Parts: sequence; C-alpha cells; structure tokens
Amino acid sequence: MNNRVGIIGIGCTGFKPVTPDVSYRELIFEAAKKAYDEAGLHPKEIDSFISATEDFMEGYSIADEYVPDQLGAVLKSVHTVAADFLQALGVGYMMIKTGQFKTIAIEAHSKASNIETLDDVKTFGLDPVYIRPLKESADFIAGLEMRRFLERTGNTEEQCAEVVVKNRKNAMNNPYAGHGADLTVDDVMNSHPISTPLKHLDKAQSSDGAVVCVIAAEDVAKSLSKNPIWIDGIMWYSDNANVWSRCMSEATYIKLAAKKAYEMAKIANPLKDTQFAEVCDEYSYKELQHLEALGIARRGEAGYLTQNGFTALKGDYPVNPSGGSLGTGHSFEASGGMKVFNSVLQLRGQAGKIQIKNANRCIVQIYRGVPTATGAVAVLSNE
Amino acid sequence: MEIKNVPVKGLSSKEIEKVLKTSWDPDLRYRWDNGKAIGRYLAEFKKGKIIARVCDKCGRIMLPPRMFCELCFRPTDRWQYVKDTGVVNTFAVSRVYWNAQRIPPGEKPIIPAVIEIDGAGKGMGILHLLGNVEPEDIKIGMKVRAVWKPENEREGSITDILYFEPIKDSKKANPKRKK
Amino acid sequence: MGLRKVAIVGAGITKFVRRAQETGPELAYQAAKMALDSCELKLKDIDMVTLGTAPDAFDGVHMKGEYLLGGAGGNKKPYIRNYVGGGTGVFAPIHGWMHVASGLCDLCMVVCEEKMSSTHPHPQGAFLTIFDHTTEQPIKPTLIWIFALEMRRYMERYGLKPEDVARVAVKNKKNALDHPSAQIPAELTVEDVVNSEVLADPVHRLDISPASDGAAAIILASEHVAKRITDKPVWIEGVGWNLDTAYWATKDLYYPRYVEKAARMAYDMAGIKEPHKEIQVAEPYDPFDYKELHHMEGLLLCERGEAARLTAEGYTARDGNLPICPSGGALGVGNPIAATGLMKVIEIFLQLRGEAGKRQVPGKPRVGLAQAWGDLMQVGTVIVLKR
Amino acid sequence: MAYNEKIEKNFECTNFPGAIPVNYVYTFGIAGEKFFRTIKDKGTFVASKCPHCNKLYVPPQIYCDECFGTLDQYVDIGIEGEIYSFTECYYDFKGNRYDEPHIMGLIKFDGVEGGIIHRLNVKKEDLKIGTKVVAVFKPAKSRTGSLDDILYFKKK
Repeated sequence: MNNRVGIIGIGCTGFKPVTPDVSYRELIFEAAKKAYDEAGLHPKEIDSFISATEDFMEGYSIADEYVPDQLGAVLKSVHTVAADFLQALGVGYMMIKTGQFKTIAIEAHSKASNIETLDDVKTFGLDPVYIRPLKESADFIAGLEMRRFLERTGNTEEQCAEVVVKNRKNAMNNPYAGHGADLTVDDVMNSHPISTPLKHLDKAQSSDGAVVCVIAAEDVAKSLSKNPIWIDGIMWYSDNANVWSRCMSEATYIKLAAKKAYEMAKIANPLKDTQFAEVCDEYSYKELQHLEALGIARRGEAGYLTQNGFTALKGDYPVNPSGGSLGTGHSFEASGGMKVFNSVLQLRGQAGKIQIKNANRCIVQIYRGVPTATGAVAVLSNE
Repeated sequence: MEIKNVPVKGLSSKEIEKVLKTSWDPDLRYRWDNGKAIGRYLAEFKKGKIIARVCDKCGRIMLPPRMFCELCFRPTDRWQYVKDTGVVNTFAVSRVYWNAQRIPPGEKPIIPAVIEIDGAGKGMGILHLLGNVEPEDIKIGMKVRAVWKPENEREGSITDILYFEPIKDSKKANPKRKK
Repeated sequence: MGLRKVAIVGAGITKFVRRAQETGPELAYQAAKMALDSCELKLKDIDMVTLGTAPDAFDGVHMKGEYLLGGAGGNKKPYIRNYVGGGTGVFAPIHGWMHVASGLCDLCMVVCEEKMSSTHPHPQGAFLTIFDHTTEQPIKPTLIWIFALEMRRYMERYGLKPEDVARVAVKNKKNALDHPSAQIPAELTVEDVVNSEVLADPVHRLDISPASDGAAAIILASEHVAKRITDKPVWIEGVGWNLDTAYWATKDLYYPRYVEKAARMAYDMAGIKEPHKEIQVAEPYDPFDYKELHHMEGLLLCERGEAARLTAEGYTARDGNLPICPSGGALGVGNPIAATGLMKVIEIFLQLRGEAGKRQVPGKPRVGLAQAWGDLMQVGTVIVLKR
Repeated sequence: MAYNEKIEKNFECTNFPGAIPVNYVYTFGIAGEKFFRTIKDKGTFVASKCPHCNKLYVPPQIYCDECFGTLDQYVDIGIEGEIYSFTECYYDFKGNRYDEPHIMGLIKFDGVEGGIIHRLNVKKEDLKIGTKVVAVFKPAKSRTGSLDDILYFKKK
C-alpha cells in the first residue's frame, strides 16, 4: 500500500488571548513560513491550498478573498471551507486521494480578539426564526445540552470541573497555550453561572493564533520528510441541523464520525490502538460527552475516569495533554489546527514537558460549537 | 429528463408585506489589529506621507506595505517613502453611494479610481477618489496628486487624503478643466 | 491506478426570484429533492453532501452552512460547506468531485443556495465589507465600483463601446425567455441597455444581473454507480480553480489571468489542447455583461479582445458556432450567486444530454464548460463536462 | 524568525475600527408561516406530518428527516408538552448579565419529533426534566404571529 497521506510540515504561532502586535496577515504568514520551512517547500511548489474560516469571525462579508497572499498562494488553486481546520484537513486528504494533487497546505486562524461584539456574532448563528428572537446568550444552548447530558448519563458537574482543572494544568507546561492555570474543582464550581449548569470556568475563553499544515501523498511525504505523521483515518459528520431535533445526551455526530474514521484506520478498540487523544473541550462537559462518543469511555463513565486520573497527563490514557481549548484558548476554526499541531509534536516526540511516552497513534476530534452539531475525528500515527 | 416545472414561486413586493417576518439588526463591530505594516502605513498618512515596503529579492516596492512578499514568500526588507502623486489606471463615475442609494440629481458624482502611485512598483495601485475635476475631463493615464486634509484633522486613515486631483502643469491634464 | 471517473446523474433547480417566501433551508430542500427525484434516488442512498453558498451576510446567519444543513440533506451525514465567493457555484461541483474521485464515497449530493432578499433593504450593504477593512472601506466603496473600474479598463484596452458590451445583456436576457427558472428574461434592444440608468459609469442598470433567491442541486456518482443509475451520465473531465491576490488594485484588471490559470488546470486534466475548437457550448459567469466577454477571453475560447466582435457576429448565439450562456445566464435567469454557478453546470449537463428543450443548442454537443468568478476580481472556477 | 522587523513598543500597537452594516428581514418560510399563523389565529401548535413514515415534526418542516419526502399536511398537536431540558441563563444575546436568570427550556411533545425552545415560568421545585408544561400565549388580540406570541410555558 502506497497511498497514504502524511503531514510533512506544520507551523503554529501559539495561542494567546490577544495578539495586538500583528495583523491577521502577519499572524498567518508566521505560521505558514514555519510550516513550509519544515516541509522544505516553497509555496509555489505546493499544488493546492485550503483555508478554514467563517465570514463574521473575520469581519469580512467574503472572507475567503483575503486568504492567498500571506500563504504565498497568489494565482494558485486555493479554496475555503466554512468549517474547522480538521475538516479542511479531511478535504485535503480527499484531494490527495483523487490522485490529482501531491501536496496541499491547510490554514486556519483566529483573531477573535478583534471582534468587539463576539457575543452578538455568536447569537447571529442561531436560527433566525425559532431561537434568535428569544434574545438569550447563545451559550444557553450549551446549558440545555449539558443539563440533559449530565442527567441522562450520571456524569456530574464536579466531574466536568475536573476536566477544567486537568486541562488548564496541562496547558501550564505547553508553551503554545495561553490559558494555563492551577485551579481547584472548587474554583470551577464556585465560578459564576453562565447558563446552569454551565459556569464561567467550564467555558474556554477565546484566543488568537494561526496554524498552517502541509500534507503530501505517501511517496512525496517519504522523500521530503524524515518523520511524516500519517493520517490513518479522518471523517466529519453533522447531526440534525435543528437544535430541537437532536439527542442532547450524546454527541451523535462524533459517534458517526468516529465509526468511519476508525474503519479507515482499522481501529477496533481506540483505547488499545491509540495512546492519547485531543478532543474538543470548548465546554468542559463536551470533553466527557466526546470521550463517550469516541468509545474511549463507556456511556456515563467519562466523568468517573477523569476524576480518577485516567485521562490525566500521567494517566493511562491522556486526554488533551496540550491543555485543550480550555487551556489553550478557544480558537474557533483554528481549534482543530491547535489539536493537530500538538498531536504532531507528541507523535514526533517534540512535545517537551508534556511529552507522552511511546505515543505512536492518537485521536484528534473537534466540534464546531453552538449551535452546531458538526464534528470531525481523525486518527494520526507516526509509523 | 427535461426541466420544465420548477419549485418556488416568489413574492411580489405587495405579497411580501402580507407574509410573516421577523427582523434583526446585528451589531457586528470590530477592531482590527493593524500590525507592523499597516500600522506604519497609517501613521505615515497622519504625517502626510505615503510609505511602501520593498522586497529586495524581487525588487517590488509594495503598496499597501506588507511585512512579507507574497510572491517570494519571505520577509520584506525595508521601508521606502513614495510620492503622493500618481497616474489614473482606471476610474468610474458613480451615481450611487455604498448602499446603492442614488446620489441626488444635480449633486456631483463620486469618482473612484485606481491610482498607480509614483515611486512604487509598476502597477502598484491603490483605490481612492478623484476630485476637483469634471468627469468628462478624466482620462486613463492622467497625472494626479493627493489633496491632504489639514494636518490637525488627520487621524491616521486613508481618508487623510481627501482625494486626488489632476496635476495642472502635466501635459496630459486637460486644459479645459474648470476650477 | 487511474483516476476515478465521476459523473453527474441528476439535477434540480428552483425558480430564481427576487424574494422567496421559503427560508434558506427550504430553498435548499426544494432543489435537493428535485435532484434526487430526477435520478430516482433517496436521500439515504447519498453518502456525503457538500454545500456551496456565498457570504453569510446574504442569508443573514453566522455559520450559515450549518443553518442550511437540514434542507440540503446533510442531517447525520458528512457535510461540509465550501466557499470561494462568487465562484462558489462552479466550485461546489468540483468539491463534490473530490468526494467521489477520492474513493471516499460513491454518491455525493452538491447543493447551492442563496437567499439575498434577507438583507434589508438591499444586499449592497453586505458588499461594502468585501473591501479591505483598513485600506479601502473608509472611502465607502460599493461593489458596482469595482466592476465599473474593471469594465472601463477592459473597454479602454480594446477600444470597445458601450454597445459592444450591451449585446451580451440583450442576448442573455433573451435566451432566458426559454428557461423555466428565469427571473428577469426580456426582449431588449442594445439601446435599452445603453440608455438605462447610469449607476457607476460605464456600468448601467441593465448591464447588471439582479439580486435573487434560489437554489440548485446535482447528484454525483462514481463510474460503476453512475452506469446503474442512468444511461446518459455526463462526466466531469476537468476541474480547475485559481485565486489571485487580494491586493486587487495592484494588478491590471483588463484581463482575468486567474480565469486562464483555472481554465488551463481544467483543460490539462481533460486533455483539451485547443479549447476554442474543442469546447462546443459554454456557460461563463455573467453577473455583468462585460464579464462574459472577459471570461470568454480568460477561458481561451477566443483571442484577447475578440469576444465583443464574436458576440456582435452572432458567434455566441444559441445557434452560433460557440453558444455562450444558452441558459440566459445570470443576466437573464437571475443571480442567487452560488446557485447561479450550479445552474450553469446544470445547463451544460442538460445540453450535453440533449435535454435542454427550447434552449437546446444544435449539433449534439459532446463537450461543454461552465465557469464562475468571484471575490475581488480574484477567483476563477472551471469545470469541463463530456458526454 | 518570520520577520526582520517586529513591533517592540506597545504604543506602536494600533488598531482600526470597523463594522459590517447589515440589517435583515427573515420570512418564516412555508412551514413557519403555517406554524405562526396558527399560533396567532388559534393559539395552538401545528406539526407537519409525514404520512409515509408516520412522523410529526414541530416546529413544522417541509421535509421528513427520515425519508426526505415533502410534507404539506399539518396536524394540531395541542399546547401540552414536557421539559426535555432546561437552563437558567444569566446573559443576554449581547453578553450583558441579568440580575435574575431567565429560565429556558426545550419542550418536547408526545409522539412528535423536534420541540420548542422557549422561556419557562415554573417553580424551582418543578424545574425538572419530565415536568409536564403547557404554553401560555399573549391575548389573541395582541398576537402578531411571532415567537413572542408565546409568553412562556408553565406547569400543567
């Protein structure tokens, strides 16, 4: 078999609450330059480019216009997906699989700090007829879902708080993370409610940063890179578009996506066949919900496992060793990029203080945030 | 298969009044970090100057300035002032405002133009306005110069240039131009 | 291992209208359902869905891809929204092609939707913010300006008169009389166009396509599946897309070099050496009348500067040597951005199958092309179809 | 190093303000029109029905989630449902904090797919998943055909 797809270069600016010294162009250029240097390619030599972005996050009504220059992709085949970086990676994977493309660069970034009215933007994503007229914070959708999820699975608010404590602590040792902190479960439990049972510290704060990644067909990857990271499986799924029509006690979109991604990667048991996972923790309960959907925890057991250190950095199966979105900061479409970047470092053995021993294979998973029910799962390996 | 009947009827402007609707005025405000290149560009506007960035590899003198050369894909090398004069590359005579509202008859049109700035690389144009000129007198290739706001009114924005006006002594300037 | 062949096997389209009562998801549904019915498939047969739609600022929903998902048939499926501004409508089937050609699936539905009437009072408001927020927006530009600037540059370069350009509007609006989806078909004269209201000289009101609501959808299938579904598959033989710099004022607007690049990418893949001879029917994007001429040249369907003359000679008429926009194009059928591009792809699909009815071009064409354009005079998307 | 030059003084960090100046008017759509007209005129909820799959959808939608068939039959489902989930929301849509939280719920109806998200006016002890609730509307005269015609759901 010689038709795998490998990551041969990845660049990341790191994630910080604000980045006032650089424009979005300058931010992206930095990540792109690092990625291309690592891949040993000039952008002129790259076949195609994909960016993952949403208009209102950029403040442009046609945001894809502003993609090419800082990627060195002027007069190249470039397109945009209104999706997370991980989905864009999936599209890149697809493109290489067509046989028409050998190398592809994928970009995502966040300049969330530049949005003065971020709450308004998020509300603007709600259904204009059936939800938005209620004029509530978009986070109340997460509150509804968290309540149902905890109630039906038996996971607890304290266990969600354990996720926050773990992830923000992991982030303290990740130089690319901007929200590291040493918290206690009580700190989280006592933080002000946003929309019960969701509290302030249960929610990832936003951050700025950019990630660019270069992928290549197997033959090219092997010739250009000493340590390519392979995409063994990748798939994205959406649940029902309507908030009111979803099962809130599980992440159906991840169940579906994981099934396909595992099939592609020939994974029978994710706990045995992979050594760690980077999962979406935009809200603390989402990490637990996603662990159950990924089959890493049985239904109702994710909280218990977290509480008992199973998913800690030194635990049996570390989850979000990077610090996740809670520890790194929520970077919107770049969230998947942050996770892929940190996973690549782990699989190459370059993760420094947060390095996991004998990590050969991992799961990366994202979710697009409220009010969506869209997510993606990828399996990456170094062998 | 031949497509003959298609769904969706559409509403007339009267019918739309009768159906149920809801409205929303989103408050979408931003503060974009200028970064190094645009930060300096705007700061120089405040001083009444236009500044470009140079890539020593390809030799392009770039407007608006950027810290990277998008073609060579490397950091640009240095700052360089360019003139506040240029050449009209193309122009339009607009009878509409940005929101498609019509400019009332009798009022002067807005004249947007792409102006290639003297001293910048070939073809390096910026979008700006022409003023102090009758539309029929404008020609592609015409030499123009920036008309700046008074110094104390400048705020570090491209609007610190009010518009570009024809250079009188230029051979290409039309002698019929009215004051 | 050769490339997997991908065919279009079904299509659906709504009427294009100034204002639809249907919501965005309902518009998407109407087109998707019609496409499925056209080839007797059920939604459960479809493996993956890709949706093309232009700015969120039209429908007025942040992350509108997620909002449109249900109507587009994306519930509980791998679903993604692709986006290259105005070029989206032709890019969306290219995105669908990736899904099938990669081997990830055998049946992919491609849906394009736009509901521009949600913007109130007029979509132009959303167009202000396509310009650079810091270096351009402060002078309050509008979309029409950039077309006027480009149109003047193009006309000046080749010494064209307004009448030369207006013929495109006359031809396309007339062609649209035969299209069931058409929003503003009309029998006009060149004088009507050049004497219509000046918006931003040289652009007059009748040079421009309207703002529209509408949706379109197609079904793509892998070779072995396509042959089971239809005896008239239309194959996607070439795809190309290209994006030019966002510093649009730093390039010469007279020629769309990005369209040429996109076309060459598609022609290379399709093995087309002499496009002006081999392409038998084409649907270049015509949001403004001069754009059709501009794009014919960029697509290498004629020499640079020749498109206006060929139009005047009837070469591009429905019964001409190279019919251009036999559908009626954006100028006649309407312009719900992404749906327009897919409408053009559907037109070529129907023309190659000999199922275009009154719009059918003579000569049983075997090879056709659709193209869209978008962003700040930046994007070219090209698809070459063969029977 | 990506650049030769970087900003080194914090007062050189500048930014530029802007906005996207857009306003919207949304139609309720084919199914939404039916739903809100019925609320306005009759003070009850309708669901759309798929005769093929024998499914009901509220709010009504013009397609069936199961078979993707077109739905054009509407059925009165009454105004009684039960709390599927609830939350006390402390912030409004602009991120302003409320003094007292708004209680929001997703209400499901027996034998009907989907549900209605709205305010709850329920005592603390009844605020539970599964509590039976009933919609309270504005007086018929002041109803306009909108989501605000429903005041809230209260305990049955």
